[in-house]
Amino acid sequence: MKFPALFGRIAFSTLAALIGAAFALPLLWFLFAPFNARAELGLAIPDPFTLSNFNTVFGNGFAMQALWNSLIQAVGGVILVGAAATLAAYALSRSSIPGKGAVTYILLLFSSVVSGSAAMVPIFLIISAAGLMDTHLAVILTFAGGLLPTAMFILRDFIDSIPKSYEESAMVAGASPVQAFFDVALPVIRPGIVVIVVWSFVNIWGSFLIPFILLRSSANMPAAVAIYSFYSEAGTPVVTLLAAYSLIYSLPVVALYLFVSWRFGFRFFGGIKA
Amino acid sequence: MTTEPITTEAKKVRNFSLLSNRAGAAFLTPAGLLVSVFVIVPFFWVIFVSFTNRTLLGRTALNPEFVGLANYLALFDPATFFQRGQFGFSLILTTQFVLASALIGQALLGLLLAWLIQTVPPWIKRLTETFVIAAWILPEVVIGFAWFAFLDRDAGTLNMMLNAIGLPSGDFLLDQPFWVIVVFNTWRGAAFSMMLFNSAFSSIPPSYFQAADVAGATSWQKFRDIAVPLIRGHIVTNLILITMWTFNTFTPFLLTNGGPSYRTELVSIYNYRVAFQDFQFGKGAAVGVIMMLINLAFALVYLSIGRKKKAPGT
Amino acid sequence: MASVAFSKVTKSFGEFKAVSDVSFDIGDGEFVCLLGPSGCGKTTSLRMIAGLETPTSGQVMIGGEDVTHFHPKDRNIAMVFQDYALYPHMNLADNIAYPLKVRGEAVSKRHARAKEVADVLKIGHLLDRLPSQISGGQQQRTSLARALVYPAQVYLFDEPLSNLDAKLRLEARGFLNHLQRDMGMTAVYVTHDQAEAMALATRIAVMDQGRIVQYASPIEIYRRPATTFVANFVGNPPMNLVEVEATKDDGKLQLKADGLTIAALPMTDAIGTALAAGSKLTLGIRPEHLDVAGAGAPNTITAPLFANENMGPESLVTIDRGEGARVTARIFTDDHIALGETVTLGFAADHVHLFDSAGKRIPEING
Amino acid sequence: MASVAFSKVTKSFGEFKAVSDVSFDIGDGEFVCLLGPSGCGKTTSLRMIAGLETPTSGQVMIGGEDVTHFHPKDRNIAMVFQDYALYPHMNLADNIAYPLKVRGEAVSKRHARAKEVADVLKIGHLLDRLPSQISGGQQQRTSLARALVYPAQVYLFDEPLSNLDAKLRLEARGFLNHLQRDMGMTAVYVTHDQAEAMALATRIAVMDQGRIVQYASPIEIYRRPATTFVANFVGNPPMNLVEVEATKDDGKLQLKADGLTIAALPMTDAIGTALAAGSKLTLGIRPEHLDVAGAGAPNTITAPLFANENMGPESLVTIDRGEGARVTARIFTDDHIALGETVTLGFAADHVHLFDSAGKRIPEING
Amino acid sequence: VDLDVTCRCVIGGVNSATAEWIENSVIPAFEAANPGVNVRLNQFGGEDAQLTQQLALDFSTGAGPDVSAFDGFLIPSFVEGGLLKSLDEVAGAEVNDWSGWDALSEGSRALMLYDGKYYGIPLGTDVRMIHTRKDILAEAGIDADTWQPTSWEELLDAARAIKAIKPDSFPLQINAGVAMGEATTMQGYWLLLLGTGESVIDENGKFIVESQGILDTLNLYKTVYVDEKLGDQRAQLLADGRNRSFANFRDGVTALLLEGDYFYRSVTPEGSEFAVANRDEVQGWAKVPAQEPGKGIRGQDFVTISGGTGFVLNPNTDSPAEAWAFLSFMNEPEQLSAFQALQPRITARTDVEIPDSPFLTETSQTLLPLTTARPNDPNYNAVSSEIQRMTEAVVSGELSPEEAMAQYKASVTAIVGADNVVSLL
Ligand SMILES: Nc1ncnc2c1ncn2[C@@H]1O[C@H](COP(=O)(O)OP(=O)(O)OP(=O)(O)O)[C@@H](O)[C@H]1O
Ligand SMILES: Nc1ncnc2c1ncn2[C@@H]1O[C@H](COP(=O)(O)OP(=O)(O)OP(=O)(O)O)[C@@H](O)[C@H]1O
Ligand SMILES: [Mg+2]
Ligand SMILES: [Mg+2]
Repeated sequence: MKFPALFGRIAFSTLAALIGAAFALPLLWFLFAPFNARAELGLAIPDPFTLSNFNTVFGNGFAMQALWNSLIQAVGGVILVGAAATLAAYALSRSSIPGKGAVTYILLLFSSVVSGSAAMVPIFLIISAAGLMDTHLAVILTFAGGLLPTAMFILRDFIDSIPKSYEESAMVAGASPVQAFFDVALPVIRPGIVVIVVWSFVNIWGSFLIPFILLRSSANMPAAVAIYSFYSEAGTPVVTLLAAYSLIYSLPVVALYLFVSWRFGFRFFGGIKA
Repeated sequence: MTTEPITTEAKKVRNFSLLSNRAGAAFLTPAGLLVSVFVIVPFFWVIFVSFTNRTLLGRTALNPEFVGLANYLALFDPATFFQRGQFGFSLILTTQFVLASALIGQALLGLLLAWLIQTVPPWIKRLTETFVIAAWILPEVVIGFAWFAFLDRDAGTLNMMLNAIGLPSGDFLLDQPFWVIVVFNTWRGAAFSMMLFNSAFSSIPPSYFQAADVAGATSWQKFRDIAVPLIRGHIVTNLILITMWTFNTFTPFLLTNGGPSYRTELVSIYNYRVAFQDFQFGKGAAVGVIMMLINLAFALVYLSIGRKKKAPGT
Repeated sequence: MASVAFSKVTKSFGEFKAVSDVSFDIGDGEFVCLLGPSGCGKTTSLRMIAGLETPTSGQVMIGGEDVTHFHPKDRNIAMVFQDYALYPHMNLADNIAYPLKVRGEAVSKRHARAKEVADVLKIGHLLDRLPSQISGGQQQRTSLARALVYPAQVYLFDEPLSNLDAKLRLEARGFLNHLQRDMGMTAVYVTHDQAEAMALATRIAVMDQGRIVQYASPIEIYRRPATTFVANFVGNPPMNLVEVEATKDDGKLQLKADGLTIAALPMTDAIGTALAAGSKLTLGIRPEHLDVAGAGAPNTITAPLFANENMGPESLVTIDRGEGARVTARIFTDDHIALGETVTLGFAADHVHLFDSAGKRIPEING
Repeated sequence: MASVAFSKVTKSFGEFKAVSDVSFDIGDGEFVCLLGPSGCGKTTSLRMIAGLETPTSGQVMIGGEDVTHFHPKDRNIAMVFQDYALYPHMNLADNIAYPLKVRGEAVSKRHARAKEVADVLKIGHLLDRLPSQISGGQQQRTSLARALVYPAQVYLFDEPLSNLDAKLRLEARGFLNHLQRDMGMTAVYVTHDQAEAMALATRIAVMDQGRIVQYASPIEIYRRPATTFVANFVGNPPMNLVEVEATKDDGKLQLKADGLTIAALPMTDAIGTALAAGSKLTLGIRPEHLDVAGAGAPNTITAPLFANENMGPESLVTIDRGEGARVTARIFTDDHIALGETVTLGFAADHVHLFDSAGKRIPEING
Repeated sequence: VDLDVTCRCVIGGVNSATAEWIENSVIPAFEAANPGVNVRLNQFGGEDAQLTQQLALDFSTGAGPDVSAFDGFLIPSFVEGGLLKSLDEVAGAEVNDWSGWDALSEGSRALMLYDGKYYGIPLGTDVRMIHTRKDILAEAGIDADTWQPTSWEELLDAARAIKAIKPDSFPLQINAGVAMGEATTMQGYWLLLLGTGESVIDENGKFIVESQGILDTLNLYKTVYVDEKLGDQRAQLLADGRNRSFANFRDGVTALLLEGDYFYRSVTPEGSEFAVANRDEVQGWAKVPAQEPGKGIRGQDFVTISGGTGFVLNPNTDSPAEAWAFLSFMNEPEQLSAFQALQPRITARTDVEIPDSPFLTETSQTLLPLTTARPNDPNYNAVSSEIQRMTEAVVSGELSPEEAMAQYKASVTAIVGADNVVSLL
């Protein structure tokens, strides 16, 4: 009887570790290829080990500028999504505006159309009419609009799960609704906002289509677009450079995730349920 | 009470709420504007254009004509509906894809992972979580390429491993493209389900499981009888989101370009081809509208299942 | 400090009336407990005083001013929440000083004041901890400190002690009692624990289903409960209620029930009126007025023993008259009472309460 | 039914020892309460019996068998949780029958059995409700029913009544008392409410900081607390403890403290030994053994009044000897006691407890 | 005045030469010659089709670069959509006075011509041929230096000979399938179709949707990829197929590969990903034969096809004069020579030398006289996609040539209308 209990635990651990390993496998290649002078699609221990690919990539001004552009767009988008979603989700959770329940579901469905390529044209036309073509702002606004419905949906559930007595006690103590929001509600909602921030950062950082449609000059293009510069006219990838650039390009999201999970804990605190 | 309530005359009686309607409206404004401009307007534009023959190039680029339901009829033309490379074919493909990779793959694997990591030692939990989440957060161009290398017939990591244990190499992208994108999408998206279910499980008081332990339940019985029914709300939300995301996902394109010979041409890829390779915006818009209706149908089904099961006794 | 008054206040949630046509006055410096079972509308009433709910009809007055539609922040009240609602991201000092912060006090001044209050409440040494790092009792005192940090007109408490364990509850109760005598604050205190209400209140409002059924001093409520509901709610253990069949016999009142022997009682006008409405009366005897008696004593109830609990200085002896009708005696003795299968409990005639068939108290001759 | 024993059981969480080297025996059919303040290791001990925690060292025996490493499901125990742990998605019938379900019983059979148990507990008419649709007391009985539905060797209770309000708690306590007498079950019952422990237990194990400080019958613990800790923990309000300076004077024991007047006590050998270790003793008097006295009475404590709470049949009078040292008298009277600023409480010499400087009880001459 | 120029080229990327040329040579020189004009180069990093989308969207809203690189075959569809205007409409009649027009060969001038008007200046053109691995041919006992098939059968025979000694190899590569995109049409299907004496469009401008030529072409595909496995079927079906075909050539798996001169210029030079080791020794070329001698288009024995790119003016440019000045400036001989110094290629202008590239000199002299241009048809783009699908259906073995052609017929008819198709069966 002692053993079944132990066996169960070992079996669980083994299974979990195996699944984790299976998830890591497709990424192994990226740990090796960038350090190979001449990479194949195969997995090969770098021999000789070289950093020359990184030198080449760092020497590519366009590619480096693109990373910076990605950062501007992602950070700008995240701030806008975070702020607008927080305010809106708070209103949806705490005010008694009629019909607020259905709103998020409907928006969520609408956004499913708009996230497809079908809506790229109207978005282009809107940005163009607003005179925002080829600006970071265009990308930031468009992402904010597209990501907001889901962000609001997730965050509203999160706020619903937080006791109202926090704000109530603040108001009884003399705080105005705005004070109560900033002093009390906002810090308490923070773990939920963090989830939204990571989620939208990841989305913007990796997205190709929207910046591609809305930007023109190479000085504004983000890395998701720039990575294609390592393809030739016919699509010939320079595998080693591509791998090196991919690695650099991936680092910020990984770093953000690690930072956030270390600093705040990245999980959906009991939030999100229908 | 017998007295008339009319005594509270028409003076502006506002019921207290944490956020007054006016403040609520102000809070909703930024999001409302952004969503109106970038979601609602395009949404109606897409609906409108789906009734025209607008294209990007050629004669109908600037002067599209109203064609009524022609785009929809063309999509649902019974003569070609099920042919490869036609709408019906990708619709069925996508449905299978959603069932296999979202419902069975992501949701079940996410559920299993979330359940497993409740009990395993912290370092295994941390490590497994990190890999699963890495698959979710890395940029799609990057993982598209990683998988390409992973599945390469000649030197790919997967075949290397198969060979190492004495199995023959497989030409997965060519022979099993559908299952490749199913596995790929499962891999890519399981993290979301895992995190959601993880938080759902940790919101269940531990005493529920301990009570079952004491009552004599096995791990499976606890999972089936207690854990799953208690997180039904989370399951519904999760299914709505991942179904929608999977339905719209375009990432498999990076792996297969929708091929070989349309075997992985999901509706989103079909939509892309129609709109951006064939430049037929009208038809593409019609595809978009139908995709939304299908998403709507899924959402309603989930919600009604979620509600119905809660009903007895209420 | 200020008085508080409800005037014909009703609060409906949809169809459901959580509070029905309630009126009462709370004098300046009074400590009133709202007592009643779960769901009777206590919290709703309290929240209407705080301004966190708006009455459907009627007026709420504080200090003579109609504040029915005032925002909570404009009422100058202080409130202690059942779940404390301590802000998890602020340390105790900031939590306690928050009301001063929103009043625009300077940092140094408000922290000095927070320290002062915290010291009084014996949590001065914890000021830089987060709420998650202190015990339940300390959390309770922190939330109290936050309410006491600024001078409010009225102090509101929503079951502030119900999350504490017995010992801490007792201690905190003593503390509140002391505070009330010191400060002479106007307080409204919601609880469903009658002992708390008895110990703290200058007056108790017993509520049931959205209405106030009795509003009087603790002693009055203990001695002359207005209805069987109040009788059954107040007292620990509560008053024993025995349904009796009453007849007028020889100008005296005869009461009959299984296992009950009781001498005939003198008739009064009130009893006559009650009898006219129905002959089923309810006899009430508090447990502390029952004692183990010999089988032949005059006023007794006899039934099989159900439980016999000795608790140190006192014992509870419960007999079961069938169908869940139990009678408990509370006997002050620090020894175990040896009892047989069947037990007879005796009482004095002048400790008897009578309620009419609608459950309303029948006034005593001298009451 | 079976006996339970701990043999030198220790449970550490990291560095911290939640339970330290605890040994005890619980006889077949005994009802033992684990009593102690929050964090003293009660729940941890109980969970080791259940198998929900594994001891760091030592053995847990049930029915003479070493079950230290058995999985909970293999121990044949039943447990009632503090939060009841009723499954919100199952109706009462399914909740109660769940242990039978996992044992593979057929649906009809297990529902029949659930009905049987539920009827005994008077919740038979609620079987198709969900837990959220019944009251707290009914939930408590449901969780009890789930524990009773199958024959277990040992029944474990982790503060099962602490979520109930005072009235329901009393009722449920009476019910458990009755059940225990009927079934003669072996039970281990965790509580931090001393009244509950006193009322229910055949023996009480008082725990402090992971150790058992006294393991004896309720009366014994009430009458002869082994340490000041036990004295202070048992009794409501707890025993008053007064630090005194002791001197041997004329073959008698003289005790001195501010506001205290007490006649000299006879010396015993035990007192002599205690005095050898230090002259600071602790005098203990239970609140119910104190009464308001005239200023000139022989054995008294005098200090300013701190609180005067009347609670119906009894009053608590608390005086404050300074620096938080308070003395409470529990006086059985149903009237408010009028008191001045300063109050004198009197006691009888034979109700006095004495503890040595380490807090250990000094046995009475006749004890 | 600010001018924006866009090309599908990125410095440090694979089309670095063009970008470097514009950035380091053309712009400084032009700015020096035209004080007050600032020129900015947008380096476009995406795919061809993506640049097409961008330009179409931009031109439709009056935005976009003043001068842009442009693929000639797109001109008709842009013009029909009202998205492009002829050069003289944009910049005035003086455009026609430019000295450079005379230096353009007839064939290359046609690249940017539609309805008798110039829409841009062609930069260069290309030709298609069979690239050979002489070492492999030699192994199979074929004299690589003189080998020149004169019919499809001879081409197949050479492939069979190699397959016989190297059963694991895929000696012949003729592009097919969707993933290869336009390379399927231009480097594969059409090149073969011309060998049957047909083209995609007949002399009346109607699309041929049924013909023996189509069937023969598809059957050749079937022979190569399905029946005899002379070609690498996977490379036609997988998303990165074109790279695989290049790698096959590099690794000697493929000995005969139908591609443009671009393959020599950009794919196999030393230092690139698909560099062929010892290239001067082992890489050769041969003309693409007609199905039978004399059966090719216009009765030719050998066939080839040319496309070309150039630069166009934005119809809505704010500074048409400067834009035109820049466009013509970059097409003056000095600038084109500067480009040749960076990367030799076949220029549109006859007065610019191809320096030091025997391969380009030889092939252009041999093949340009034989070449055929893509048709000027606004629907070409969409039909080309259908061609890719048709070939894919055949090489994957899913459909027979007849079935594939039937589907092609239905799709093309749906695109261009029944009036604009013709059946030759
Ligand atoms: N926002 C609301 N919407 C609908 N019903 C409500 C709302 N708030 C309270 N109620 C209902 O009003 C009634 C009174 O609620 P209230 O919270 O005042 O009870 P209470 O006396 O404080 O009970 P408890 O002791 O359980 O806290 C309850 O039946 C409750 O269900
Ligand atoms: N899993 C754990 N990890 C670390 N420490 C623990 C764990 N479980 C309990 N403890 C610690 O062990 C000590 C004893 O805990 P236990 O739960 O047994 O107390 P208890 O007597 O039941 O208290 P309470 O009356 O508050 O329930 C506490 O200090 C607690 O913080
Ligand atoms: Mg309440
Ligand atoms: Mg505990």
